[in-house]
Amino acid sequence: MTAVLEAPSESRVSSQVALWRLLLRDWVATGAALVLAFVALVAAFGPMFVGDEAAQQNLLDANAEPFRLSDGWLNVLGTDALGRSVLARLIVASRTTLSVAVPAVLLSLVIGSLIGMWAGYHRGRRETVVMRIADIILSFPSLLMAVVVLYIFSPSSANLILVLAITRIPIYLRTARAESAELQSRLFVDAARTFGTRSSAIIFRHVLPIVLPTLLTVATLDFCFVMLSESSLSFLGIGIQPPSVSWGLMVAQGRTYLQTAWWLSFFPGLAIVVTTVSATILASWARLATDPAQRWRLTLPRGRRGRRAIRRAAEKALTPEVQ
Amino acid sequence: MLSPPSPRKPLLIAAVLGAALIVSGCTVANSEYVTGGGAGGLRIVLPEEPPTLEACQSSLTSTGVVLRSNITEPLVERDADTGELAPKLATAWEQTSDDTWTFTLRKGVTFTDGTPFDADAAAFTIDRAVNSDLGCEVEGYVFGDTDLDVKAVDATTLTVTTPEPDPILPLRLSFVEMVSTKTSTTEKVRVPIGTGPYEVADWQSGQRLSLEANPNYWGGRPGYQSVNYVWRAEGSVRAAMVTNGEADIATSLAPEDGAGELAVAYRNNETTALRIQADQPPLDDIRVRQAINYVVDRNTLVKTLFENLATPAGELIPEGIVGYNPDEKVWPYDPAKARELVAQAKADGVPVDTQIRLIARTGQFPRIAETIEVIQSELAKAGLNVKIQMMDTNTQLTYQIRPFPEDTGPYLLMIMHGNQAGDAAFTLDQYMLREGYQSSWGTEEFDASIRDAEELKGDERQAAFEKLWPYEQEKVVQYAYIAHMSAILARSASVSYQPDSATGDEMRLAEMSPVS
Amino acid sequence: MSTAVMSVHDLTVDIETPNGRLRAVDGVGFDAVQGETLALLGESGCGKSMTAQAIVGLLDPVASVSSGSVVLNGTDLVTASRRKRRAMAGPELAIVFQDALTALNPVYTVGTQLAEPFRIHRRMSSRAARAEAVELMRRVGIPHPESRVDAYPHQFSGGMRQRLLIAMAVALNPTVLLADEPTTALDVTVQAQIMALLKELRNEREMAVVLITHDLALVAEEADKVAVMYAGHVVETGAVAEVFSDPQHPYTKGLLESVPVHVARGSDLASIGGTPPDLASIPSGCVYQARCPLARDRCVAERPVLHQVAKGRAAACHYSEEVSR
Amino acid sequence: MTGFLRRRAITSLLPLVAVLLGVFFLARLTGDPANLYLPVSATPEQRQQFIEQNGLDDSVWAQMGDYLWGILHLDFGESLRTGESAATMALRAFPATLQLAFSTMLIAVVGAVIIGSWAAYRPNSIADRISSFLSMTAASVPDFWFAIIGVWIFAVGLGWLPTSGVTGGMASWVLPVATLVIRPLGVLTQVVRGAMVSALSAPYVRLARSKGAGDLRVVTHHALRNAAAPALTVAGDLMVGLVNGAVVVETIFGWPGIGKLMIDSILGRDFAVLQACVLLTAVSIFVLNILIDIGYALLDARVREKVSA
Repeated sequence: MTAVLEAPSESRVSSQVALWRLLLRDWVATGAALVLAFVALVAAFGPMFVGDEAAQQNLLDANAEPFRLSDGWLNVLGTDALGRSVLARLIVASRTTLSVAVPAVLLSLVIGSLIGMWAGYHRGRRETVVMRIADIILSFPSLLMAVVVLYIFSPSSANLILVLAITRIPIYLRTARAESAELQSRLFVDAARTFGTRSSAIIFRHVLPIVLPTLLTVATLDFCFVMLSESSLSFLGIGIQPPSVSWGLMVAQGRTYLQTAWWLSFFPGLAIVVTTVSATILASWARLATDPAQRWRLTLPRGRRGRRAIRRAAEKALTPEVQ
Repeated sequence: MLSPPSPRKPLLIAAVLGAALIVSGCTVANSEYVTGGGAGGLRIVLPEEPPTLEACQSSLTSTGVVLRSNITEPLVERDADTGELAPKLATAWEQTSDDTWTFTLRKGVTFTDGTPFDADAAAFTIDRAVNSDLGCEVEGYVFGDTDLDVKAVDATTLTVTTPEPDPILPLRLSFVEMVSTKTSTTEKVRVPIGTGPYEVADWQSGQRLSLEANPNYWGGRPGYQSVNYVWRAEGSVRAAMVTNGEADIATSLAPEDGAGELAVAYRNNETTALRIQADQPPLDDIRVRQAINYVVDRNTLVKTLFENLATPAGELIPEGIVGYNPDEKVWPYDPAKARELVAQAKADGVPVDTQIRLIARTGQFPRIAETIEVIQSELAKAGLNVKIQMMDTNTQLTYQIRPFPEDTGPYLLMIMHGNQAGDAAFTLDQYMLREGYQSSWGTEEFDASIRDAEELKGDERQAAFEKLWPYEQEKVVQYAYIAHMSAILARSASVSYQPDSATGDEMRLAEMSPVS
Repeated sequence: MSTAVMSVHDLTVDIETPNGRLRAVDGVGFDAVQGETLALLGESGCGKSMTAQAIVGLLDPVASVSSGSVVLNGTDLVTASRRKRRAMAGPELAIVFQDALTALNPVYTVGTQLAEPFRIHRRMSSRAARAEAVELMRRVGIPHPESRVDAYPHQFSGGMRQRLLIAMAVALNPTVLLADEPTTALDVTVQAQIMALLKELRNEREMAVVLITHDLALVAEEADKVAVMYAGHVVETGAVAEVFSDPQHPYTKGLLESVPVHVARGSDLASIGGTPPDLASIPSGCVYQARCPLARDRCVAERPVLHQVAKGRAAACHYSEEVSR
Repeated sequence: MTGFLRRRAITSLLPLVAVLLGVFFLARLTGDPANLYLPVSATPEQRQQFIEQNGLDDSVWAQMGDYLWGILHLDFGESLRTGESAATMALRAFPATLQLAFSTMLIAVVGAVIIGSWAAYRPNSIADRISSFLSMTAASVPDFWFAIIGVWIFAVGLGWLPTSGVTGGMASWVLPVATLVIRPLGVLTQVVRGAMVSALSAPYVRLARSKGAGDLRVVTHHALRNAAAPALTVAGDLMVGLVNGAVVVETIFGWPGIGKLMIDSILGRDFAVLQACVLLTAVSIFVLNILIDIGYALLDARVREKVSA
């Protein structure tokens, strides 16, 4: 009955166009996408323009207040305890932050979900083993792991990513396992199985598309968790080593100044929050937009008044045609 | 120096957030919440809970600050301001032979468990702390592997004999806190029995420690009947507790913690410095070490990051320690000279491009991270390849104390040295001798002059020590001294107390009293 | 005897899509008569289920009734308040859904779910409602209802689940019962049992049944009247026997010719050429023009309205006389 | 069910041992603690003596043997730092953590169910957008901001609450719990909302409506229980995090919980205490996981059958 909503005749190109149009209709999601694009651009090109400024210390102009243009536009967000421009540091930090947080989240997402889906699909002993391993990682003090890495290896981005990824794997593993265990008993999986499809193919073709939206939602929320964990590791010395800088490190270092120079940790914190919230908004939008059964929600005019207005307009437009 | 938080913004936010709490029916908090102490009680908030109050561990800062001169007392006590020794449980002492000191003990003192304090108790305590297998902190800290021969001649006379003549034995013994003979000799105890003005009344591990005034104290009643210690790791919370009236004294604050007008800054004995691992190229070239000294802008650091609470340093001990050189020469800031020196070394084939690690301990002192970043930036400008590495305490200590890890490559280590003992010998043995536990390098001549100076007494000793500092700066250059540091505590207006340089190790409750 | 208990008039349903608004149901009208079964017949996508959903007020939020009325016992369901509708859902109007497995709540026992109508509308105690549930289960032919009342939906077979859905729908003796493809997922023997049960209950409780289906055979056996739907429009109505023996709309005729029983042995089985139009591209004239063998200029220019072609019969075709020939 | 519990307990035992051994070995990889516990001027002899006294010179296998032997006799060793029994220290800190964790989860779950269901009831509506936005923000704001700013406003600025501590009755719970609840509340609200959106569009909800069930009944009776499983999974993960200790809150508010104790013992290389803490939290996490499995079974008969099969 609702076949029309699934628009089976639409070609791939036009469905992409429709997706864009759908996005543009939703101003909140559009805004989120713009923010993310902006962050990505800043991370990619920003350091080229302000790289030197971010390292330029000026102890005599330390902790200058934000929102004053008298010291030039670079200091518009104030300066830090060493008189460096907070704005320039935010820009430089965006690259470090993304280059640690994104790989860490992706790594844990990919490993966790693959193992989780595999375990959930096969159930039985494999599932038990995998779940118990997740239990082990979860009940293991992640800080100890960090200290071990710090002690045996040297703190580097790669090690940082590794530590962060390992501690987050169980989250995806458990989520993926739960959903895939539920799915493996469904009819369409049975059907695929009776055709003799290999289990890996079933997992990728039938289980993954259904589990992925949930996993992506978890991942976007985890994004901020990872950014903040990275900052807490810097207290131990395993985090980003200065003079490199990340948002997490800025938040961590600025924390002691919350009362006297709030801008030191407020702006990087805001950057983390805004980025995460944008990612989450876009993820939940994408989740609706790519799910044929839920997509219609996005087309729903908001509020009763809006709906009535649209209906009236539509009636006017349609009336002559019908009669 | 300490800008108080602007009161407007929080109030505005509070007005919004507050509504929720009014609904939940919260009542107005008062100071009783935290300490539970009634009127007349003194409330002190420390950065961490004392791990133990075992008397022979009193050289641990977090133990000593509660224990020393409050619960237990030593034979002699060092005056932090003058450096002179003052009588405590011993009324007099003299060197009766080259290797023996004789102490006359105070009469009529009893421990809080009723046992009398006499020469037997003193001998028991010293044997327990120094000669036993307990592995006491004090033993390692002040006596090394020296065993003492202790004898109770009569009830009030004690002789202590050392294998080698020791001109500063009484000073060393000022670290040994006297405990009752009923104390276990086979294991450490958590709560000691002492002779001090206070005794432990209640220790709720993790929450609070309460002391009550010792009713039979030999030295008169202290200003407060009871004292409550609590601990909070966050400096701003400690400061807030005092400004909020939940505590009377808060220690170990940073300038930005927000204690406002209640903040009291005081000189402690700590001096910060970079130790240069001078056996590793390119740091084995003296020009590189000199260059490092030239680029540390001590004056600006002190003026800005340390908020004028420190003074630029040219030696490892501050004023007030025997051996301090009052004509302290501080390296000038001269980046051009530094670049030139590095360039010269490079021209002579010194591998100045080798990566040098700049190692620091997280939380070693307020604004350590900022300080390290400033220094790294300056060193890089001088043409050195310097990488910062922050470490946790245990890891950093492996780099600080011999035996050093192997194959480390060159590194600069941020150290902070506090000479609690009051005599430069403690510093020199550790930090200056070629094989000193915390020294990376030195010269034979320097070792010899240190050994010679340590044999001397009185003014000769002082004069000999004084000469060592300029010599180190000129000929050895193992260190880039940075600053003599200060500490901040918050003190409520109702308490009268003046901290001194020893307060961080030994906070004497008897010196505190209510403002009348 | 032939009292219309529910009249649907000019019912129009629109859907919001990313590409604009579509008309899924356009001016549909029919009467449900007490004790009779009316079949809404059509291919999938023709708007018959959406019509049912519009009547019971369970349209997806993207769809909305933009005009028309559904009058049941004197109340227009389209304009009635939510509260009023809720009060009528169950005692006056009930629906049997097609997919019994997903329609039953997996986490509750069937007893709890069967008892729900009694709890909501008659405010019965849980014990009394449970007794009613057992009674209902017995009535719809579930063996050992006392022991099975605490079982969960997944513990029943497909046919049993459908019986449970029917039991739930007839619990409060509704005036009108909508059955939306009630037998689609079932095998033939079970299908027959379910339809027999429905008929029995209809006669016993004197309900008007609206049977929504794409199955011509089912309509022929079970229904008294039929309304044939195509692309959101009713194209032909009338008594089943008459419509099937003498279709007045080319679509009805095409449908009948595609079913083996209606074709003389030996002749080719016909099928309707083309596919139903996309809702987004319904032509302005006759909705069936693209597939109609009789289509001519007038069909492109002018949309035929449903008009009486014989007593009790109507068709929406300009050339209905030609069809029967 | 008992069969399930027995099997579950057996399969859980092995990971428990794995965690213990893992912690045991990894902890010893972080360097011996002699430097921390001996004065900097300690001689090599004293160092050696310390190492021997604490059994750190034995092979790791011998140390592990001692440790396991000790566990069998309920002897978990002594703290290097305080000289107290490690078990005593861990057991003393754990109730404080549990109290905090339970109160936090209770508030988070109740709040998330109410807000999440309300938002899911009209997906994409203004109310949904606002609550989603707030919960996402809540889930991504650094917790120590809340803590420090909370102290600053409510304790210092307004004087309504104590800055910190545990002995101040209910008032001293407000800031720690508020700080802790923010993230779980945000995350759970999102999860509940998502699950409720799909549950509310499920056919059984339609059936319920066709029976004349009102909005409240549809949400509370029909949708919520179906949406509970994913929420339970996430709530479980969040609870695991809380049981492992809320380090920020414990540090800032001086809450004597297990998180701070664990960090202190890691930094202090106080192996015995670390092992005791990990044993305690690992056991409770396994118990928690079993409770969650039982929760699934209670929610859904289909799971129940698989469990008892």
